[in-house]
Amino acid sequence: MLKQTQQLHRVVIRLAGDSGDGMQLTGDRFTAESAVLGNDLSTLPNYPAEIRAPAGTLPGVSSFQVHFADHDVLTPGDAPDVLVAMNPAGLKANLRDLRHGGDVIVDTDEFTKRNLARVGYETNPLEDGSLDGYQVHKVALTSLTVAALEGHEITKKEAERAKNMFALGLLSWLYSRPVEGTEAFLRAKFAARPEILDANLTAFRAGWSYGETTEDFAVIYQVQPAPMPPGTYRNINGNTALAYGLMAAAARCGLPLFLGSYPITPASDVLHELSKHKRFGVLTFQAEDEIAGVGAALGASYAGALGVTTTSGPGVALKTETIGLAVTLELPLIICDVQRGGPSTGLPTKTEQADLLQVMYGRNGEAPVPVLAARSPADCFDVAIEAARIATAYRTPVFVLTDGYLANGSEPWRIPVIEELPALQVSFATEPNGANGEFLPYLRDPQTLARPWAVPGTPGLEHRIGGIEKADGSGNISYDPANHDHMVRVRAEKVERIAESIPPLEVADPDGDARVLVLGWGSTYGPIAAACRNLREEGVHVAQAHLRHLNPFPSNTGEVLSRYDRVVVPEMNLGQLSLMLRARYLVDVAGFNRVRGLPFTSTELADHLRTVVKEVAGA
Amino acid sequence: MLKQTQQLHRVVIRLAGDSGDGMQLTGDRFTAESAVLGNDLSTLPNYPAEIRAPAGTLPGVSSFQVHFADHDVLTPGDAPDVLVAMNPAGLKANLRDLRHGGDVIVDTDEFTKRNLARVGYETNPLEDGSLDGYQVHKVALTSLTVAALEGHEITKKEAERAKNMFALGLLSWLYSRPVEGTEAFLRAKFAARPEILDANLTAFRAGWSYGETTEDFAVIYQVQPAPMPPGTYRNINGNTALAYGLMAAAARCGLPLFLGSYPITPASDVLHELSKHKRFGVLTFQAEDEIAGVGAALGASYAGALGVTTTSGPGVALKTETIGLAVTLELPLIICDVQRGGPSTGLPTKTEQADLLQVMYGRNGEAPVPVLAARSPADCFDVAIEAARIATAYRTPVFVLTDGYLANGSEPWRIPVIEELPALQVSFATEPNGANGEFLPYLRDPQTLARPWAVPGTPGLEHRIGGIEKADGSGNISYDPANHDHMVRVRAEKVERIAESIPPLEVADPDGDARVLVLGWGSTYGPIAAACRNLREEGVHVAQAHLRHLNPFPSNTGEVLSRYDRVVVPEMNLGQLSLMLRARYLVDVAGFNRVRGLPFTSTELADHLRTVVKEVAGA
Amino acid sequence: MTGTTISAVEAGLGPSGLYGVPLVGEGHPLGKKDFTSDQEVRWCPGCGDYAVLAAVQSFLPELGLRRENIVFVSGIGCSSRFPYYLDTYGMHSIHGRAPAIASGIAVSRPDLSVWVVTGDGDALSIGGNHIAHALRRNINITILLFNNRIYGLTKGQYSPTSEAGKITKSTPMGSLDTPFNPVSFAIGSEATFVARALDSDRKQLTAVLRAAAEHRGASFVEIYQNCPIFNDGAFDPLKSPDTRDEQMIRLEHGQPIRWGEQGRHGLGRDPRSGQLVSVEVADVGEEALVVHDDHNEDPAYAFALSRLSDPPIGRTPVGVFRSVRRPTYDDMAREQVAHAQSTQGPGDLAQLFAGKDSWTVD
Amino acid sequence: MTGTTISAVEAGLGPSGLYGVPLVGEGHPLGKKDFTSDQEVRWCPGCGDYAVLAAVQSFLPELGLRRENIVFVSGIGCSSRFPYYLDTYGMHSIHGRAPAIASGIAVSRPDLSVWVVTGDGDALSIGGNHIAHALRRNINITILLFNNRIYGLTKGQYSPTSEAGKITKSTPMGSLDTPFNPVSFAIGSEATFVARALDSDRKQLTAVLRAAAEHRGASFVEIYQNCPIFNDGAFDPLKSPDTRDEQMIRLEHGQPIRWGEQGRHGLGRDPRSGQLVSVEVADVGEEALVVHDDHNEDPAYAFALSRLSDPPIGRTPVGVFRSVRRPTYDDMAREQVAHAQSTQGPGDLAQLFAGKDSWTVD
Ligand SMILES: Cc1ncc(C[n+]2csc(CCOP(=O)(O)OP(=O)(O)O)c2C)c(N)n1
Ligand SMILES: Cc1ncc(C[n+]2csc(CCOP(=O)(O)OP(=O)(O)O)c2C)c(N)n1
Ligand code: SF4
Ligand code: SF4
Ligand SMILES: [Mg+2]
Ligand SMILES: [Mg+2]
Repeated sequence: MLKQTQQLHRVVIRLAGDSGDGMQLTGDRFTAESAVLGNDLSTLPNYPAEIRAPAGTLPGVSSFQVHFADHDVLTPGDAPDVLVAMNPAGLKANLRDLRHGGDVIVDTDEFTKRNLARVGYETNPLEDGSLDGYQVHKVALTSLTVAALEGHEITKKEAERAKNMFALGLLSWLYSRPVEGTEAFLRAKFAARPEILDANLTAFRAGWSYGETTEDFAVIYQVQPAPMPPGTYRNINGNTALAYGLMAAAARCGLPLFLGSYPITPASDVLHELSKHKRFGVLTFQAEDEIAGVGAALGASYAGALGVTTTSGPGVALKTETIGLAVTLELPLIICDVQRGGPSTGLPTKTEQADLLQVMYGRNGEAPVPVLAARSPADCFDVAIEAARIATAYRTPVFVLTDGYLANGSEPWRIPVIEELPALQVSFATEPNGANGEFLPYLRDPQTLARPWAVPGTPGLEHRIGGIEKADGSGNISYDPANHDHMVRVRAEKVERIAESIPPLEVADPDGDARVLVLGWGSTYGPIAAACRNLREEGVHVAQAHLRHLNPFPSNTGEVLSRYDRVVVPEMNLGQLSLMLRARYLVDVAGFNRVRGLPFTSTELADHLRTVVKEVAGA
Repeated sequence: MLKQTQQLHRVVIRLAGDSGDGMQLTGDRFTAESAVLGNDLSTLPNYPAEIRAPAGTLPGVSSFQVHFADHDVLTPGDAPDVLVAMNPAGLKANLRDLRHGGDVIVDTDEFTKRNLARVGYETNPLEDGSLDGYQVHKVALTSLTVAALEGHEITKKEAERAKNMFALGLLSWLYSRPVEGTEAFLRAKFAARPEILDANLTAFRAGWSYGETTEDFAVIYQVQPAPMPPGTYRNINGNTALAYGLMAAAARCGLPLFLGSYPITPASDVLHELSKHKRFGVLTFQAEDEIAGVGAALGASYAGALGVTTTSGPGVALKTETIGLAVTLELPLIICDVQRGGPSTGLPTKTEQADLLQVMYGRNGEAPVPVLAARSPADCFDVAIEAARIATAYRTPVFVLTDGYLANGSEPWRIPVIEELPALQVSFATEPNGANGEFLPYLRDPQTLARPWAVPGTPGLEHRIGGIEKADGSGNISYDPANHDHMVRVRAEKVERIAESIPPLEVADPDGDARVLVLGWGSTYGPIAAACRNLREEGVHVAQAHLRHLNPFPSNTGEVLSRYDRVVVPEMNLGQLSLMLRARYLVDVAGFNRVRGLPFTSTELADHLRTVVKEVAGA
Repeated sequence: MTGTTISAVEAGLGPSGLYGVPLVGEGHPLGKKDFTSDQEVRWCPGCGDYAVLAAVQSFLPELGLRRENIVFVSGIGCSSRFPYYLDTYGMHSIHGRAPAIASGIAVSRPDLSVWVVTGDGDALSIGGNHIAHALRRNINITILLFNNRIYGLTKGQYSPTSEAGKITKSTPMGSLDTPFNPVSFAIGSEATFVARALDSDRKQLTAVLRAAAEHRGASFVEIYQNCPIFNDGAFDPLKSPDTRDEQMIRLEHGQPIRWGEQGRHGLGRDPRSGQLVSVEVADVGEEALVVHDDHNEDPAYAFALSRLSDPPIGRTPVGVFRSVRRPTYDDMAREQVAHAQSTQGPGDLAQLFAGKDSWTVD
Repeated sequence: MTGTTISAVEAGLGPSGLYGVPLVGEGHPLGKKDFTSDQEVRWCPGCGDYAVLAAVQSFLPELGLRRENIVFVSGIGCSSRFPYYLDTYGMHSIHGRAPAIASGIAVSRPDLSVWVVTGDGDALSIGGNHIAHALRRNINITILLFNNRIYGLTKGQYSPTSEAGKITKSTPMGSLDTPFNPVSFAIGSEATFVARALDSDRKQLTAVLRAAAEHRGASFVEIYQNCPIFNDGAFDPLKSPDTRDEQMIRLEHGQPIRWGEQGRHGLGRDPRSGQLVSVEVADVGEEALVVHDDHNEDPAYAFALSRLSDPPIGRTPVGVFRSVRRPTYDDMAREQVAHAQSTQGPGDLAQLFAGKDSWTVD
């Protein structure tokens, strides 16, 4: 059958099914195919907190969304154009998000009475007209897969489990994706089980052929590659990018990387990733708890390694006391907080930005710590390097904030040339620095206020440090009131001085006359930028800036804020950056806050900003 | 010898000696004598972090200051009028604080070459003219004591150790204090060791007689009782007042008091005090760490007790995660933080106010907790009761902030009539509250937004709660985005609504035309109030307000701030309340910050405020 | 707290772990469904947790306690979802801290039966210290440690009970740590009651639960639990009909320790070293066998038994290792209160506040 | 890290705890004063900590290590001030966490000799879990636990090793908890080296320190330490000439266990129960005595020995209870790195980053 081919600029597809249906894998493969094809893209996985919630239930639904385009993509997309629902639960949980008139591909085999009842469908939505506003493609995915695999030496269950490959084949055909990558992937994955490999390859090809032969799909779509700067690219998620960034930073510092960590969702994958790379000299230590994880990392830093710990919000709560020790010891340490929904256990698999005040202020006494936040999955790489720069240059713990959305979401990443990455020069103290030949562990660099990093094994620099207040210079225990006041201020000043080494806050205001600034931090970058782009296309003028450094702020931040009539700060919390900005700059920033465990949609942001711009214009 | 008698309005005495010299005990007794005499007073103990630092060294100096007067006393006094120095170290460490022209009483026996050298005196200050600006009284305290005890059946060392009683006798004579209390105290303390009792009584009386007979002291001083509202009084320090307040609160709630705690300076005495009162049904649990302490307290609250935990800053850091759980479980819990110098181990025996931001924001996710702070030692009692009111009425953890100065400092306290204390009505849920006879553990009181407190043992209300996000109403686990957003806001709103139940912020502006407001919180009350009083006496007009509720603020706080041209916020930190006020009210409050491990002096505050008032007047 | 009608002691049960906990009235026995909540169970298909849940739900009615006087407290982990599925009072707390929370409950309320549900990570990694202290204090709680030798909820990292060399997501070249033996650890922490059971052996599990509930003080029960997703078959040698008889040593108080087909193996002692050794009963005769005595005051005996477990999972004793009497922290704490009240009278706040040095201003 | 001239292994010391730590050159021996820092010691007069400090300062030179390659890490407590007084590298960290920090140091740096100094509260109250995990991992560190059976620095609350019934500031009617036996706890935590020493017995303490330093892996040394201020005389029965011979059981590898005047008491085994019992040598003959074997792989032996301590402080074994070989976590971790590098070659970041699915835009 000859099909028509249609060019599209962008498509958002969401795959939804049971936790056991392999939606994450299917989505990953489709993403990889699109990446290799050269589309720009962004992905959003979404899965339940349970390992395998009961099959066919709403809480058991696992979904994966991918947005791919022939141009710069900023978010995984607000509303899918296409929903692939592997069962009634997948349909029910996701239909409301679909764009009106979008395509729905369903596995009709799963729309049994029992399955419908499990999710509270009283009648079959495939028949009762509730899908009238959509293009529905009814495909008997399961039985078609089983039929295609007849004769294979596998069980029926195994055959059924290949239906995700059938679906992937169909989608790959529909969107004209290259298939070599997926076939190679399957070959590697099932190298040890040839019968399963065969089944998956067969199902994948059957899906492709089904598309070609069925009449249900009359049009093939193409999405051209997006123009991208020259370079070698790969698709990467935030956790992997963070792990790679830490490795690159250690290499640039010339230090071994030591990770002390305790598993916690959604940060565990950083531990998993780093533990694979022993050949790079990376040591990973899965500790008995978060306190021991950060303790070991601090010990490693003291011993001359780049000490890192990774965790999420509840883990930060536990590490707090040790981070306070690191502040007063003035040793490098990187603490990565992959934020998730809180408070307490909260929504462990969902995203949120509500740890900012915790990492800023959650320590006893005056214990300032620099804070950085990544804006996109690939940006986690760069932020890790910046964190290492600050930690080693200023001898201070540094927080890196990412979140569940960045951790698992992915986008194309231009692979850096290692030698072009910032050179991080680390020098250990090797000689006594005192007037009388003694070593003064708290004698500071006049510029950075950093103290010497004198690692054990260095003769002549034997010294003792600890958590009790120290005399500046000698580092000896000191209860002197004036010294304490001085030290509290020096530690604060040291962190403030970091601002001298960071770039100014950049504002994007292409029209040059915006009166409203939208200022974000962290993973809201994508939706905010997309919203601004859409608004500008509409002719609504709005300026955008995004903070990577949250402590200290770039030196021009106050000046930037003062240039606008209104500053809107969207956050996935109740206004934590707002609080910091208001306190520091006395600017009446207006928060736009949603705490739903999900990223913002660019639409809701655009809607809000449009109103604000109107208000300001009217005022 | 007939002596002259002189009336004084106020006296500040500081006793200083070795850790082993019994300065704290001596100070306590002198204070008790003055209290019984009816003076108003305030005390400030100051001792090293070491248990017994080496004898005769500067770090080993322990001191006790008492300010007593015939009028309302607000602070322990900036500069002592009298310094009693039991050894050269005591002199050296404290002389600079003495009022010019003040009295110095020294134990000449201790001014040996060796002792002088230990603290770096090259010549004897008693002889080299360095005390020329003071009234020096050279008393051979040690040898006079030993001589007085000749014939007693005790060792020479025991005799020497009684010299503090000799000194107390001398001071008691000099300031015309009643002696019965001290004698009764000694009798009780040494009931089991009659020879030591005898020695102490003899030394005490010998000191008194010495005053009468020696020519060195020509004048006896009297300080008349201060006018005080009728009532029965005692002298009390902050830790004891806090313990009593918790007991009173439990009694008024009709709940058993459960303390889960781990020892830490300067909070341990609250544990010690409460563990004495088992006859009141108080259960104290010394846990294996801070986490277990607060965990056990939360368990007790869940089971229907008034659960309390006490600690200092480093302990709060560890309790953070469990407090987040309490926030989401919405159970009553009182967390007392007796603040000390930080960060990290910091200055464990010194005072500071630098945990405010930690208790406000140091939890993962949006986890609001009400915060209260006591302003004086006796005020700890009232704040404990207010904390219990809020915790039980709103089903929320509540922080109580005190600090090392309040903990150990003391003042007269008008003992309340128990029945006149606020009635705290606590009612447990007893019946299902759902439409269908089911129990909804998160169905809220429409006014307070409190959920039912349904304790185990109540038939029909069996239910499960946990740290994962819950559906409002049913309390079942819910990953619903809209519910999460709602719950985050409800928890915030519940804490905000507490403001409806608290009194407005009161401003003292007796002149009625002040343009400068000084706004404080916690233990700075005394020095601030004293500074304002002194300024007003000088004719400088200044308004004063003091926050007891730090979260939420009293409803009129913003309005109060807006009435003044300048708001000065003195804090023993780098500006933590300032940050909160600036963020909330966008008022350019000006911090006055000293982080020395010591309370402010009223003089430095007055000096600063005088300048500010001038500036504002000039502007 | 609430009116007690018939307590365990009135019912003649004596000072057991349930003393003081009110019973349901005669003629109103509860059944399994009374202990089943309305929440959908959300473990993976085939998870060993299902079997333990079913065993506990079936067993609880047997205790005759009022449902409302039972509290289950858990930490975080797959197993820690347990309380949601029981229609009693329950708290799903935070990672590792359940023993501390349960301690506060137990000390406050003698009328509650308090249970802790925890996993090998929850109990022995982050929560190891709380477990150890609850055991030495002998707080009257029953701890069910679901040992699947893996972190389930965080998707399969090695745990403190994983065998050395285990390849997991966080140890791609194999784990390096010697695992804890939970029974040894508990005994080293001065536990008074220590037992081990198997998720799939309902009868044995129920017997152990019964003994644990009956014990007054901290009862520590390690339950081997299969995690089909991340550590499938970890305990198969104890379950497979081919191997289980040779591997599983059932401990029964007062009985000689024998196992294997027709009890052909037995536990003897090397006369020289005193060490426990396995012997052939046919060779030495039954008299030469060690007779199990879980009341042995000396923990060295139970400790020695605990070392019979061959790693990763071979010959393994199950049943009650140790069950000795020692006053419980919570009973003693309440006794101190009662004693203070009876000797000094109930406290008078006014008098306390006045202290010894008060004065009056008229 | 820094240039190593003569390492312990080159010096022929073999794979001891000090393998890999550089030695001072021949002819430059260090002395006690080289290990004495310029800080004034600030313990109370008569504190047992002085004696331990003196013993350690005198003993360290004997190891022949370079001073700069020795690190002492402590927690918080009186005893934890220890590192300030030694002229080596040192860190006075936070309460209970020294084992974790030391683990990071030891894993990162095979060329350092890493020591942990801790108190009974620091190690067994707040830090119990870290100690237990460091022991089971067998991290190559030496842990000196100063056990004064009290919280010294916070002025005298009972600790997890205080005898039950102890009256302190926080337990005016007596403490209720059964104390930990630190040696039993360590053995229950899979320790490979466990010993006990006395502050006042310099010779015995030094011998134990020597064995501990020599042991590769986590060495756990409990040191009974007198706190004259808050728990004076806690160990007097082991110190007083009147009682010490009857109470102190000195363990010597390969020697029959005997004590008392002229070694009249001995340790035997009850032939029926296998339990350790004290016997009169005159009655049973020396052959009947247990010969101490600290290399016994079965920890049940050392555990049984640990139970000989009669509370609060009576008959007490001192010396090395257990000293067995097991690979250390840190050695194995570094070996995994070395193995990965030798089999896969050193990593190439560019290749890693590119992964399998990369594409190029020109
Ligand atoms: C403070 C904190 N750290 C880490 C986690 C993540 N976490 C949840 S459960 C778990 C371990 C689960 O293992 P286990 O206790 O053995 O329970 P299982 O899931 O195997 O039943 C971890 C590390 C957490 N929830 N909280
Ligand atoms: C997080 C934290 N909790 C509590 C304390 C208070 N604290 C300091 S040392 C100590 C216990 C000391 O006892 P131990 O470890 O036995 O040492 P010792 O002073 O007896 O040598 C405590 C509770 C602290 N410093 N930090
Ligand atoms: S992951 Fe394992 S332990 Fe967790 S529910 Fe699934 S099968 Fe059970
Ligand atoms: S309090 Fe005790 S342990 Fe601490 S220094 Fe003094 S004597 Fe030593
Ligand atoms: Mg597990
Ligand atoms: Mg101690």
